[in-house]
Amino acid sequence: MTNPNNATISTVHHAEFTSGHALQIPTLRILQDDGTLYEGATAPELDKATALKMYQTMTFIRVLDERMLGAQRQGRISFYMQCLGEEAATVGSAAALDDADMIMAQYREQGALRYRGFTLEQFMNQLFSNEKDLGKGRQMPVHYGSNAIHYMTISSPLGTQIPQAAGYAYAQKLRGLANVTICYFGEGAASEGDFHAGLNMAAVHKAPVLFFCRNNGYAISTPANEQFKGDGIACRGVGYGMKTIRVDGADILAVYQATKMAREYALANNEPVLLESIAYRLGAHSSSDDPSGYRSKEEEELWRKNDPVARFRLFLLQKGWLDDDADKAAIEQLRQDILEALKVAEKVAKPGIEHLISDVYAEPIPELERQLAELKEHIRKYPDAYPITSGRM
Amino acid sequence: MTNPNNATISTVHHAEFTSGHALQIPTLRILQDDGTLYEGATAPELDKATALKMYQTMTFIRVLDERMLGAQRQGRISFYMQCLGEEAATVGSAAALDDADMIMAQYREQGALRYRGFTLEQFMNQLFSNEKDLGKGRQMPVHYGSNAIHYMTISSPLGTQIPQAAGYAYAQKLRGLANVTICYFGEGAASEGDFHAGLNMAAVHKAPVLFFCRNNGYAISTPANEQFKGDGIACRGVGYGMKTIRVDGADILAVYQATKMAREYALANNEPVLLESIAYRLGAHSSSDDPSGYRSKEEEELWRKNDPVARFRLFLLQKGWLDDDADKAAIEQLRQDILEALKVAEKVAKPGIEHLISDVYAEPIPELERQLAELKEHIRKYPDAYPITSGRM
Amino acid sequence: VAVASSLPAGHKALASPAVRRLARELSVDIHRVPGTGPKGRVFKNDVQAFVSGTVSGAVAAPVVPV
Amino acid sequence: MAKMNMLQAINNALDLAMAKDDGVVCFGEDVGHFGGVFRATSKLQEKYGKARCFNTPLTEQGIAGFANGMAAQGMTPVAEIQFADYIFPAFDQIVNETAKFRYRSGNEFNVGGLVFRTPYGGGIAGGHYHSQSPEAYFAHTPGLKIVVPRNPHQAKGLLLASINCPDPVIFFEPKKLYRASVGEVPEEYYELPIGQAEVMKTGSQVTVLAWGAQMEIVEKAVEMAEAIGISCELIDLRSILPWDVDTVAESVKKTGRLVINHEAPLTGGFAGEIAATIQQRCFLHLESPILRVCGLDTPYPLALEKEYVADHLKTFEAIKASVNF
Amino acid sequence: MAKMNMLQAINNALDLAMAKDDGVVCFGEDVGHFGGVFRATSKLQEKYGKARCFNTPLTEQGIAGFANGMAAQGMTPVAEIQFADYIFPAFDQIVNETAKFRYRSGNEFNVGGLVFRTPYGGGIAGGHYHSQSPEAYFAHTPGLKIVVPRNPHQAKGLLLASINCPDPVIFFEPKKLYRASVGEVPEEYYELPIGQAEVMKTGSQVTVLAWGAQMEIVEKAVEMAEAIGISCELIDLRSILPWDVDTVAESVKKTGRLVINHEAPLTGGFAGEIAATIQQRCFLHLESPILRVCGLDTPYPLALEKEYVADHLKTFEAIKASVNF
Ligand SMILES: Cc1ncc(C[n+]2csc(CCOP(=O)(O)OP(=O)(O)O)c2C)c(N)n1
Ligand SMILES: Cc1ncc(C[n+]2csc(CCOP(=O)(O)OP(=O)(O)O)c2C)c(N)n1
Ligand SMILES: [Mg+2]
Ligand SMILES: [Mg+2]
Ligand SMILES: [Mg+2]
Repeated sequence: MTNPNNATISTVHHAEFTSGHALQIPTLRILQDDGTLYEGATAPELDKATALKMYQTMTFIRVLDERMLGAQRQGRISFYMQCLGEEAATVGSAAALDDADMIMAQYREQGALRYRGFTLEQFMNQLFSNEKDLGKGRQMPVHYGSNAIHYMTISSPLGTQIPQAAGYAYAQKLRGLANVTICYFGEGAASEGDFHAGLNMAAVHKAPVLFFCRNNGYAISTPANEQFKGDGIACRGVGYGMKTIRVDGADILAVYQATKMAREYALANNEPVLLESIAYRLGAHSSSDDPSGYRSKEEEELWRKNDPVARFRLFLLQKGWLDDDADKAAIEQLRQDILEALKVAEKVAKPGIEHLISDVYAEPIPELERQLAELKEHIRKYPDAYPITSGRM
Repeated sequence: MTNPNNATISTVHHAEFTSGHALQIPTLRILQDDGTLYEGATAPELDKATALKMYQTMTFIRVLDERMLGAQRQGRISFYMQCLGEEAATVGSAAALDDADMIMAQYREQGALRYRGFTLEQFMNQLFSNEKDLGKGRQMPVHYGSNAIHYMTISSPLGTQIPQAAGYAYAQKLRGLANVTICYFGEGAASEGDFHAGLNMAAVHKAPVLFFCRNNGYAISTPANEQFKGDGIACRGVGYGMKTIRVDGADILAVYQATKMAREYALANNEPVLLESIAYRLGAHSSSDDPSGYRSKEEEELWRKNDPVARFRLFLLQKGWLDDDADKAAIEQLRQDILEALKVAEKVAKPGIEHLISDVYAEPIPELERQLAELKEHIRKYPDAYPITSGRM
Repeated sequence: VAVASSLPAGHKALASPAVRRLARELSVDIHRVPGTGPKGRVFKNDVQAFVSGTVSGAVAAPVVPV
Repeated sequence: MAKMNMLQAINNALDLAMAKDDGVVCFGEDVGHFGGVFRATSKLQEKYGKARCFNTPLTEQGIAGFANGMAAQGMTPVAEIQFADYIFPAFDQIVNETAKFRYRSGNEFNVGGLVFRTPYGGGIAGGHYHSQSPEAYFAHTPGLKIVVPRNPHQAKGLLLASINCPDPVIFFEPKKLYRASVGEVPEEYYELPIGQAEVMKTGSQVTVLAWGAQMEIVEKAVEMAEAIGISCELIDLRSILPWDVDTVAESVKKTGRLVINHEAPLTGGFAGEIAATIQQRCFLHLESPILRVCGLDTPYPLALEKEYVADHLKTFEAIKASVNF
Repeated sequence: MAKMNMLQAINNALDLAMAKDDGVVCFGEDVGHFGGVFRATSKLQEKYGKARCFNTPLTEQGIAGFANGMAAQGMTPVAEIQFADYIFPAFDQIVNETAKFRYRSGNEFNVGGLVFRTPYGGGIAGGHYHSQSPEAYFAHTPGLKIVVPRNPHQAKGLLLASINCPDPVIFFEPKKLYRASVGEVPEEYYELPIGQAEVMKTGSQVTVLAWGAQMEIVEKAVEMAEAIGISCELIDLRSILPWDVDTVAESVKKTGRLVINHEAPLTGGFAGEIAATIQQRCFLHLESPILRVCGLDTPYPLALEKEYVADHLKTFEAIKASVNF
């Protein structure tokens, strides 16, 4: 490509379309449903400790999701989102990273967050938006974030983190850090203009980002075939001149392998890589959603068999790295722990009234000080109407 | 593609990237610089009248551009944009359309506009934003538009017409019209989020749009290789599952042929097609720009040889459809006509003061009526300060 | 009732626009009206009192129409 | 007449509009088969087909651009933005394109048929990305009309008028009231006027002005004020752009006082425009400063929503302060 | 001291900021080698390398998103939006992301280092897509700071303060003055305060308030008013968010009158916010209604720009009307 148009210069003299499906990208699969490897596949190098950490992270999330969806049903938290069916995608990719790599997630990546070490208490404090929440109780449940573990606080507007990841990774490169940024998003969010902007800018400015698309078949009720007409999301990589790989997102070994390879490449070459995880959003979109309005139980059942946790469990059992009984006991213990932590967190006070105006700016501007003073005066007049704050002023 | 993820289901067991340049799209070329066809190429069917209309449109634009840039230099108009080097791209594509197909252009497509029959007077009235301008003198020079000839009024914000074209074409389809929409944009504008949105929506909703990207190597000073890293713009078609074709944009036969084929396909299948024209923006970006600050004279000289008008002229001469002397005389006449028309248009009055508030809404809202009345009163107080309107109120 | 004297020229009244309107209607220069409110705020009563002559010098200052 | 909640009234309006005119097309994220995440477009795909009621890809700028294009062709797109908080990616298409389409072309083209429907506002524990009231962001944009209904009856009549309007309209739906607000709604087609405020209750001492979901709240405050002997005139603005200056000014000329309430943050909110205009129009009638009761100048909070919002108590206090000034 | 025009002052500020701190990075469309279409970033790529001063692809939402990401990492991006008219595709990234970054994370992350520079305003025969003054669109957004300089000296000091500010700043540059405004500018590093208005001239009868390119225009009007014996106090607001209520209120308490001028259309413009606040703060001091002299409620026109704009004559008339009310 040496012409100013930055395009191929080969010539044809007969008009013919390039097909919209000229490029078909295969899916990397390593681990089978029964816990054995595909013929011809080799497992990535993975020591026992890491493998177990990956597994335990998956089960943690599985149990947490189950419990917290229950808590939502009981009215104890206002909202919840599971990652059922996509545990391998988020845990497997996170495990392939360095702890100081930045994670910019969409909202369904609690697997990556937990892998980084977000504690049960931290989960609970966020979910109950209490005063111990790192985010000061400002966002809806599941909008986690932690500077200490390099997990960017979730922002609900979809796709916005994609160009941000390009900028973040570019800054990492400029700083001379040996770290990449991973940016997760759904196949729905990949329709946003920010997707286009982010991938293109990362490619042009050579930013070491791993764009990790979780194609899980649905964006709320919208099926992927009403979301795009191309071959998944992976086929877009070529549009940005970007190396791309597609993996079975329910196969933690494939995800781990691909992400590791992508990270190495990105870091060595200061280039972004596009990864597409093919999995299925087994649960509802969120606690506010009921999928029976838009997809069949049969479809769900079919995919329920494709369980990423069960698959990896079988692998570990066969390898002798996991003990069946001990695992079952650990999961039971986890259930207890979560229940305990939940009971503690829901009793922790809400953030103080000063946090209504803090963090809008580095320091409150005068108008905000004025508004807070006025508000406090008002609350003093009607203490009963503002029970959460009136007692603590 | 039968899985819910709407993606290829073939499998590999060994991790390997798909290259960012896995897809390389060749360029359709039919007409050589010397006016003969490439070996193995066949000229599209084109009757003499059409061929001459195409040629005359190109020369018209060439002369108009030259004259009006001059007029801008003399301070007679405030701004101008040439399409030097891209006449074949815009004229060749317009010639392949039906007169009732909608044209949604960026701003450098005066070739298509003229081909549709925009008159010299109409050009001039717009350029002088006088009261005869169809656009009521509201936009900068070159922001043409005409409902009668199905040429959507230009909007300066880049890329905005791309999703609009998808919607327009979708409406054409719903209305049962046998027409398509053609949407022109630069390789620079193709970086906007609206590009992504527009192409994806057109593909998903099966709208008969021809997305015609004029890749001319530059977006103002930004060269294409700082604009994207993929293989031109054409390689993005596969990302949208869209048929795509790349043409030599200085070769009017190739452009005509490709557009004709694309139009037929789009109409027959209710599908969008992506076309990429590879040419070179021979002039400055606009009258406000001086390219010597960002590219070499040598590069420009190299491309100046690649003249789309000269090339087609030779073809027509060789075919015996054009008479050298008559053509030269016609061009001389055109110069005169333009000068005359310019002199007329610059003397036409500016739009009346009522047009300050008309067309903001279908009918002026009360607040606008109030503001206009107040303004008129003010002007009556200071007639000398508002000479354009005070005498005509 | 103590009779206050009208305020010197150059003093600026504290008054709501509605009170200012009343003063205008009664051809009173509001700035000369002593106010009984906090910080000397002029109320409608003050304007009326001013006009009804309970304030010395009140009638001395008719406002000339402009 | 039938009892409907606001969603049913909106759904009914869309149904009537689609039945009446082939050119009316509804789309947006999850709007098709599923009927929208709030179910405002429920059953419309079933009834009018996939071509006229459909899901779009997840791109608000695309939705708005697509709508602009359809409307330019002469159709009547009714596009849904799933939450008003997510209308900002479409800001350029709306503010630079929709609003200027007719003007810039000298009326060669227009997008007059277009309606953007979008649920706005707080009170649903949604935090700052599911609670915003962005009407003021658009109110600075000549070429747009902006409408906010307060109940099902208003919603239906105003939505039908918006769809029938020759200018593009942003129709903000108070999502807090979607199911909570229930009322009698005529089953047949009817329109309510755009650009006209409604005096809901006359009074003599203070004018209280709001719109949308806040109407319920200010009504409560007005009740409290009346109970202690303050006579209030209550106005629902209904249209933000154009807004009904005459009705408000007439009221304030009578009462001499004005309290404006809105959900959005104070600074730059639309109450500022109203206060600025009314202090000029009614200057000599003002007995006390125009007061604004609004959200704080922060993003919409999650944990302390009660404290943040422009509630009935704050409004009641403002009414008292206005009258006792 | 050196004579500089506004572009030179801005270029000089960027140069000093980049020299002082490695973390300062300038980018935007055509910003690199070419130095920007107005040449504000001239020579910076040469001096600091392509990594710290570069062209971006043509995507404002991408530029803003990229800037957010860099700033979140701790760097100090100074991103240029080529024309303020083209800032709207970045609206979501700015209003939903930049502005809420610190708040939503409970201060775990912030984009405090970020500056968006963008040329705004009319008077250059640019029509409605090269003349807009969109400050009010952003002023409704807690979390942002908004600054508008009136001359080269102010531009340099305010830009350096913006770059050094721990909050994200939108820096609107009056492009009409880029080359037209020339003045003495200190060559060394200095900052001027954000959030503080400047009283440029004291007076007793009426306060006249504006910002940016309008300062020249209102100065002219003030001269005319003084010539007929009206004593004016002239204030440059300088910061739109936060704005300096105290300075303005103090002035209006003294003069009893206020005339506000801005380029943007009247309805929903920032003058509304100022008038609303000041009528409340200074209620009992007001001798006449606060007047707003603004653009008409239409897109910025091309052909009849003179008639449209908030010029010195309209301002002069408003000053007279204010004093003679
Ligand atoms: C800009 C924006 N538009 C709309 C929404 C509402 N919304 C939240 S999640 C969602 C679907 C996302 O689907 P996808 O990206 O595929 O992620 P998944 O939920 O499948 O993990 C939508 C439409 C939003 N949060 N942001
Ligand atoms: C949204 C937007 N951003 C920036 C601009 C300023 N601008 C006008 S033309 C141009 C370059 C366009 O390049 P390209 O799309 O390649 O078209 P070409 O000029 O080469 O025909 C730019 C940046 C604009 N008009 N709109
Ligand atoms: Mg999904
Ligand atoms: Mg456009
Ligand atoms: Mg170009």
